[in-house]
Amino acid sequence: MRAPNANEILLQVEGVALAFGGVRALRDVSFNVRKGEIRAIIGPNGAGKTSMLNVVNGFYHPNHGAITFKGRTRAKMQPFEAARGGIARTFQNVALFKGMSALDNIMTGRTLKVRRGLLWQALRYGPALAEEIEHRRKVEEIIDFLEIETIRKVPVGRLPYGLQKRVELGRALAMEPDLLLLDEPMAGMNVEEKEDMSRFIVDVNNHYGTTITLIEHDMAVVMDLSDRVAVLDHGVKIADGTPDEVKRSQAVIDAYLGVAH
Amino acid sequence: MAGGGSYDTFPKLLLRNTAQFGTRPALRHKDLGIWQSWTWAEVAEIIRSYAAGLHRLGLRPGETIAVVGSNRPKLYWTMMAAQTLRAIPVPVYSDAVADELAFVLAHAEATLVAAQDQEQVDKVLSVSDRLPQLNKIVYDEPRGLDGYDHSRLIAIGDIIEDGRTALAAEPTLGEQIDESIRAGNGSDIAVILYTSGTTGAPKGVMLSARNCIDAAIDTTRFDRLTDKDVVLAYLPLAWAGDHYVSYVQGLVAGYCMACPESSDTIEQDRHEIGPTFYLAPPRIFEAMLTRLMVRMEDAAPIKRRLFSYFLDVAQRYGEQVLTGRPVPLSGRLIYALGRWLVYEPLKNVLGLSQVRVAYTGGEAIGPDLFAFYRSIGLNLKQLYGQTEAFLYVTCQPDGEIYPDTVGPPAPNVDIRIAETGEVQFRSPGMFLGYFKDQGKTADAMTSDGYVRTGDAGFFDEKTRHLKIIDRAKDVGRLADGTMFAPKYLENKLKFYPNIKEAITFGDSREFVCAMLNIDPVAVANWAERNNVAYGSYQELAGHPLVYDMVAKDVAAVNRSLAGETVLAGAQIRRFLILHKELDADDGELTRTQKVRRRFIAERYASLVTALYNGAHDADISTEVTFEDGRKGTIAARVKIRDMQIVGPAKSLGRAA
Amino acid sequence: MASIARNVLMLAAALAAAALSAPAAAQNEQFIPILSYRTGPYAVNGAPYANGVVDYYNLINERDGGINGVKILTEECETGYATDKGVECYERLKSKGPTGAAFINPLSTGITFALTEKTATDKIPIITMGYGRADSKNGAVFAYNFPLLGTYWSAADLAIQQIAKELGGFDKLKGRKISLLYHDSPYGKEPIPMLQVLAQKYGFEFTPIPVTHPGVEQKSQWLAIRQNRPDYVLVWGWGVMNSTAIKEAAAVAYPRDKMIGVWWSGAEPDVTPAGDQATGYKALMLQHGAGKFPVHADIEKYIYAKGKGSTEPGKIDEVLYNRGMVNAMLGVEAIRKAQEKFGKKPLTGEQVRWGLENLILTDARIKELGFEGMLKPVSISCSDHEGARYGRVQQWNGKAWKVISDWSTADESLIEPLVADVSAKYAAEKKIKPRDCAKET
Amino acid sequence: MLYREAGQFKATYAEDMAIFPIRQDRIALAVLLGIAFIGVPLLASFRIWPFRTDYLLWAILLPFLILALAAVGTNILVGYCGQISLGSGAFMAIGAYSAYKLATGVHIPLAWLGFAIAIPPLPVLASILLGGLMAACAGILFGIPSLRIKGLYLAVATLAAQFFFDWAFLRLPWFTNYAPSGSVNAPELDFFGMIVRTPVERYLLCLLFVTVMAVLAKNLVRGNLGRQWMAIRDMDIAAELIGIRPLYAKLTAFAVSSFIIGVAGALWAFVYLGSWEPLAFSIDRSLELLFMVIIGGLGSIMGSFIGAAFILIMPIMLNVIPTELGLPLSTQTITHLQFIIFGSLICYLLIKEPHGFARLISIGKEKLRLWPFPY
Amino acid sequence: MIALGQFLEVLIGGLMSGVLYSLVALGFVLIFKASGVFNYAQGAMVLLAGLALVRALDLLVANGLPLWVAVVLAIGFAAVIMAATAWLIERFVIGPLVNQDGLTLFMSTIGVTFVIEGAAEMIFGSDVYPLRLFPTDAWFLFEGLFPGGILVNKLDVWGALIAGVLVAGLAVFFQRTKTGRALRAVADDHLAAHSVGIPISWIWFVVWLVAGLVALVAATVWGTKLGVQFSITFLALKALPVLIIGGLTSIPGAIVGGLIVGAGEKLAEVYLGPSIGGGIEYWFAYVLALAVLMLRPQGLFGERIIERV
Repeated sequence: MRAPNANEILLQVEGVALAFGGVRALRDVSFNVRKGEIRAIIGPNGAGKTSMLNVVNGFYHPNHGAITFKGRTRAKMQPFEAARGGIARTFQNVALFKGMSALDNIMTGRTLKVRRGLLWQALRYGPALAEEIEHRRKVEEIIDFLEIETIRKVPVGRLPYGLQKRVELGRALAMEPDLLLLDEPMAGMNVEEKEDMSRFIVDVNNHYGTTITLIEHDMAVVMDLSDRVAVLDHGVKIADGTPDEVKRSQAVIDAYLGVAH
Repeated sequence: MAGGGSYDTFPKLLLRNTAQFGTRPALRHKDLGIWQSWTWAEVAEIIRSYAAGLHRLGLRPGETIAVVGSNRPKLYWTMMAAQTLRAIPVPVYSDAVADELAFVLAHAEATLVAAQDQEQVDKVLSVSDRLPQLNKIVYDEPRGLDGYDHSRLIAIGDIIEDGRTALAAEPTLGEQIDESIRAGNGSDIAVILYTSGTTGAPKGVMLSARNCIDAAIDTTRFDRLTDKDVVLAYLPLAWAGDHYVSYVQGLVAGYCMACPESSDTIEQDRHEIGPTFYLAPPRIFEAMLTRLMVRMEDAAPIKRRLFSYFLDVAQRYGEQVLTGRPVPLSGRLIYALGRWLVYEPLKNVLGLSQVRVAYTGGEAIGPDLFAFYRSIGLNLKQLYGQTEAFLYVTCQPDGEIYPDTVGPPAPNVDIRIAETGEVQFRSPGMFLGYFKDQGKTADAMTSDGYVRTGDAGFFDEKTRHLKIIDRAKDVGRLADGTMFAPKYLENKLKFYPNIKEAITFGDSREFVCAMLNIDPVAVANWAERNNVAYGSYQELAGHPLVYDMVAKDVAAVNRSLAGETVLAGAQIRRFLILHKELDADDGELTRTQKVRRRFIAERYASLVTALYNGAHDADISTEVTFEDGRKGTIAARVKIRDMQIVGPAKSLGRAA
Repeated sequence: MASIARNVLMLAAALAAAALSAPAAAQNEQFIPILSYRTGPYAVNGAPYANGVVDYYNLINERDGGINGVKILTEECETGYATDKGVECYERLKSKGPTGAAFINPLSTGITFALTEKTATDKIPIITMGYGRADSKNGAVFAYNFPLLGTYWSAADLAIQQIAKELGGFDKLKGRKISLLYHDSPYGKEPIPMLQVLAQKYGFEFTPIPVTHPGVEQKSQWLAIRQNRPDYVLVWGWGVMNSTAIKEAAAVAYPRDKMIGVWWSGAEPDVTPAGDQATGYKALMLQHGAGKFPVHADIEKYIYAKGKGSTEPGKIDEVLYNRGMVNAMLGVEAIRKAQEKFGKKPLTGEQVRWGLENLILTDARIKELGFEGMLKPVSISCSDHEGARYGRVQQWNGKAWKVISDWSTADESLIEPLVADVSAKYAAEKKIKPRDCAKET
Repeated sequence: MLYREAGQFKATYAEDMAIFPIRQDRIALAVLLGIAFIGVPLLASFRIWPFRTDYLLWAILLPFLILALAAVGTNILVGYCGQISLGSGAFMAIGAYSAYKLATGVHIPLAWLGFAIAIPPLPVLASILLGGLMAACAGILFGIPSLRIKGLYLAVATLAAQFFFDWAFLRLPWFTNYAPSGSVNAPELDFFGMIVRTPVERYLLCLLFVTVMAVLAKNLVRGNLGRQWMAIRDMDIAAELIGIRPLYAKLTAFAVSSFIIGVAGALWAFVYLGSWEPLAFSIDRSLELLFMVIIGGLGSIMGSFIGAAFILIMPIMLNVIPTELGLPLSTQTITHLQFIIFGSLICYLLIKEPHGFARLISIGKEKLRLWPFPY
Repeated sequence: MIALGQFLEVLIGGLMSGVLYSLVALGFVLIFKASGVFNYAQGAMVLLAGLALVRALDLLVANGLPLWVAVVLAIGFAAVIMAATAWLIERFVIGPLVNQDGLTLFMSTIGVTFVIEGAAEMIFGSDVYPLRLFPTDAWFLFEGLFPGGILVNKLDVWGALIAGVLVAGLAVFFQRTKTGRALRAVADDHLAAHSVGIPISWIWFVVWLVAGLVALVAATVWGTKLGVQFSITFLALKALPVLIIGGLTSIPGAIVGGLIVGAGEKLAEVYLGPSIGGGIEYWFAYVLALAVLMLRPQGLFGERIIERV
């Protein structure tokens, strides 16, 4: 189930440009993500990687260019429309809800799937309770999957960095997304934590068949995990292809080793 | 109370339980955040389908099926289903290294292996070339096994499903299963338990169904266990203790067995499930006490003063209150207050507040440790047993509890002391012999059918209770003839929270020396509080302040030894602290953390010579295996410390 | 440790002693609660009034040894002119003392509205001298309400009579413009219905101008007044609103002598802050004004000489102090009257109600009490709980209040129909069967 | 020390998600409800010690219950959804006046359309609940600015609602059925034939309302909507990115909170005061509710109750104690002392535990569960 | 046709009273700008300052000191009182609550309000004390042009002058002086400021002292207008909309906000009020503030709030 079928394009980014006042974060970037694939976006700091994710996610609206997701092209997309469409996201520096426990954080991921209205939830009886239990059960599977049973009831503010990243991944998975955007999931982790996180990413791709778009600096991880890699530098796409092709391309080496532009 | 009689095999017992306690919970397992539970009726149906599935896989009566993994419902069901087909389940330690696993599987000629998860499956596959007769591997958790070739790898869940559909489809299969249950009789081999003997390769102890059930009936009646009781199954699957308490006694008494969520949530799960019957080796009680003391160190001063005050009260009145002996009214009141303020909350946090009967066995327990738990109201009793006796040889009845004895002979057990001081017994639960190893069986049995325990002991005149001194072969004599029981000394040393493990030398030597292992948790906590800087375990072990602290403990042991006429002479003259923790992976300990004395003596020979030639420090370099299997060497210079001898060193210990 | 234990024991003993001693002594005492406000925005007017009440009760105890020998026991509770605090104080004090509260004097129209229903059920009369529900004059419906000496409807009529007198006759009112600057609360809105009736009757143009609580900010109202140029401005304020009104009038140069305040907007704390700008400001008098009268001599002799006064000796001749004394006196006389019927012992609220309803003070009795010159005869009856509706007008000359008009009385013919109509509506709403006053003794 | 949790395992998700999963807590709750529903009425009807006079009922228990309900409503908006609101007083007023109008019959003369809407007087229960609904609509209306405005700026924006409705009920006589003095009387409290009049009946009525609505609020807060609110409170960008519509979340918070406050307002007017004027629902009421929520503990239903108790009872205590002890203090100094002590208590509590009583209690409970161990 | 004279008069009256509100609003802005605390106790501080001033003044005048000397001494005494209050607040309330969130700090200032109100009235008495520091009569300008002339109250003019001087002074203080810069640093991030070596507790003491002095100035003007009494604390409520329109963090914003609110309120009351029942001044300022916030969520001059993910 692992081999990404070549033809079906899940996400198509066409000529996207984004500028904040004078700063031109993205200049005419185009790339696609195939269904079931692990797609990496790499590049030196300030290359526009996170801005790219924010555009896909509807958080920033591009100045021009369009995004086609599952066949529908939308220039301006609200973040919660993206979420409803099936795009989930983790953040560079963890964006968890500090006032809630790990379990509640992941349960908020289920919010789109909840059918019962306000009155039913107030009664919390019969079908409303049944639905809540069903969501709880799905979340428990994710907790079991990410092996975070012991910290289920701990407020996230108290968790160490590595576990917070895992809870955030759990929240994204709880949305049962078609496309999962991971913004540097391994930043600030030690070797063992990185191994665990890579294992989870691979398992997510195999087990749930979720397409993953990954931003990461650790070259070993990127080359090992991803099927195809896109390289951004100063808002421009300078390379795109399989890990090996990208490794050899001179442009990438210059960008990383710092040849003067 | 379920009697034995015509139910002479486990599958028959299962049918009886379904009839008698159909709706009572048979098994609980903490999974996905809550305790999933199955009644006896549901378990019986699952076992029936599972047996049908296994039958279709080609499991034939008499064949052996190995079970590798921690306490999971599906693995226990594997054993029951195998016994339904009159096959023989062979549980193996889940933390066994690949070679050990390979030896046992080959020796037991297992045709099928039930593995818990990807880790165990990988281990089996890595040695599958040495196992010609192995044809299928079944597994419980599918996690990560998607990519494997599924020709020889089947999920247990699928087997049960396949069996269920097959049973529905062909009624004949159902009759075959029933027929095989009826055919089963007491003399079938119910299970083979591989002991991890301290010496030599593991031996497969064969236990017949009738022996197991008769022994279990005696012990359930002895402790009045009913179907209302609950047991937490947390000890290694392959250990006789867990198999007896969780599996066999569960079937006989009909009580519920609870499996924890994972190996590192045991304490939390015990707190949640609140077992009523509890068995644990002394090492677990010891660790619990150390952690308890360390946690109390950090409590607020008032709480600490309150805690120590009531512990003293417990020491004065605890024992009498527990055994119902007369206690002065003021004592009873203070103890009652203590119970509300300290003892009940203590047991509550440890998850022991509902325990009606608790046993400790497998190793000698320090008298102070034993007294501590009884004083806070835990009905802890000692038992002495071996895999060959399917656990119970002696067990203390509720009324008569002494810290230094292991109790009178268990019901229907006949014990005698050989002239060498070795304890020999005949019991309903005794084993049939070692699997495929007549030679060893002969060695272990006497001509008139008694089993040789290999432990030295004697019956105490007053209490008629058996007292174990030490391993028969380890009991030695000092050069000047005084008796030297290494185990006894080591237990006294280990009682102190800072000392985790101790090995004493003295057989045919002038004086006694000891090699100690400090307890990383307790000493690290001490270091932190006294802001003693240290980089690694090795540095901490060698630290002069640590030596001073341990020296104080050793001196205390010497003082207590001076008081005992028999062993006064065997006080510790010199000791050193080992630079690394003794570890089962390096073969220095058995799987149940017992010291492999001879192996250590050879490995640290240079240190032993240094102890006896008066040197003040010695160099040592040992080979170590890391967690992921890679090997490496550690070198260190270990210091030696001299102690003075205490009191009237007039040693009387001539003869036993 | 020992010392701390000793202190705790001593404190406990003191507490027990205090708790025990209080009720024992109160066996032969008539309990009268005092609801007052000495803090918050209305303290400036509340405090002098409360001092008058407290001093008069002390006088009765010191001079006469109580009412016919029954000493008065009082307890003060701070309401801060807030309705819910007022209700809480009422609930706390209503059943204290051997026979509970003799009567309640909340000194706030808001609290009066809240307590009207409660006092009826608890059978404790509520005296609202010069304020309260104007329609509660009709004793048939409001058995337990007593707006003695004047309601706001009487005050409105008296004010218009004064204007007419100044303009030279009622007919001169036609076409004139009279504005009412009122505190936007039940107290301030009470006179509006009466003024509308009068405006219709005499044909003058009446414009009400509301000022929101607490009345600190009135610039826009006075700018409107300056544009509107009304002939007269009636001031119905309380607390800081009065002094601010006078100051703002000075700021827009509106003639102070064209301003007439109700008897609650005519006391020293209202005019002193404006200093000499307040000269010429007129205000109605609830019969009495400032100044010393024979009773003051007793106050100085029996109270201040012994240092038991609740304020400085120089302040006992102020308007609100005197009004406090008058209110206390009416209460005491009502109890004395009730004692004639029910005996000289602590009386319940219901018995005091009878005393109030049959209270008659002749000129001679007033002289005897030392209040002559302050009050005219009062006679309360079942149908008329007001008892008298006289009033005079006084003017501030920069240093003191000068009486500038003689006695006049409110025109009942205009007030009666309004009282009947509004009290009937209340009776219907609350399902109260009006008493038949004629039949009762 | 009091907890014996060993053996209390959870076999179903419903058990695990219960409001009080631990048996000892359930026992404590049962005792509390027993005292509230049975104890107090019994003691009061037989005039036993604390209820010799009905002062305790009228002046403390009744206002406590109603203000606690209003505090729960405020806590939903301020504590759970993070939208600071100083308009709770106005929403109480809307609840009270619309209930009053509905109970006495509504007549809206739409002259320019040529006809008038006339609603006959409704039963008291219906008018209280519909009053709450009207407050909810007003809440939604004044919740719209919260989409753009955040934090303390929003607090002042809600002040606009407070002062506007204060003014409306004061100035527009239609609301008070043209009562001459602007003060209105509560209609007869006729619940399905039973007339509520005595303090005990009023107490039980309020207790019923408070219990039912507190449970509903607790369910909402534990459920999906509650999590959405908390998500918006903690990090609204992240909430939006996981599919929570900020408009829906914030406005439901305003609506639910205003409904509860509206019902509390209707009860305050009908059951406690009897007859009232807009000053009863002034800015001081809004501030008082905000104090209760902050002192009690933001984001905790139980905290709201404790906050209400503290803010209501402390000043009364500070008043009653000096007089009980017979200390020779004039009421003036007592009131000043009360201000000073009350203010310094608030500061001390906030320093001791910025998250209010609820956090203090949960820490205490945690210590008891782990007794004698520190962690 | 609305009389132009009346319109001008109402406008000027409104502007003037608006400026007087901004005097109080300045105190709020100061403390929020330097410590992120929304200080509800500013109204109570005005009362405290007023009471200290007027009682000291009355005492000194009673002992026969010439007026000008008494005024200076009284102002000195009041300033000392405000300094002591500032120290106490910083030491016992703001200090211990150093990194709590805005709402908890806001709540603690409400606690402080209660303490100040209780203490002030207990020490200095809860009566009305007239204060005569400024002439309170009015000029009548352009009597020729408009019937009855345009009334301008002298007190308001004095108030406007003082406000202007104050704003200029504070602006200079914040921009130029060392402590001013330190204040702005602490406002942005007190942790960073701490690490740079700025003595946080001293800075906060200075902030609360300056706010106290601003309160004293406001007390002199408002004391003369209303007489020093408890009701002055209600000014805080009147100052809130001024604060919001101007923006919580800008000093000049407070003045502009004051002008807008003052003029808006008075014009609405005089022209719009009578048609819909009068007394709309009460809520008009807040609705105005709401409208401004809808346009610019952080007030006209407040810093834009930027959120990054």
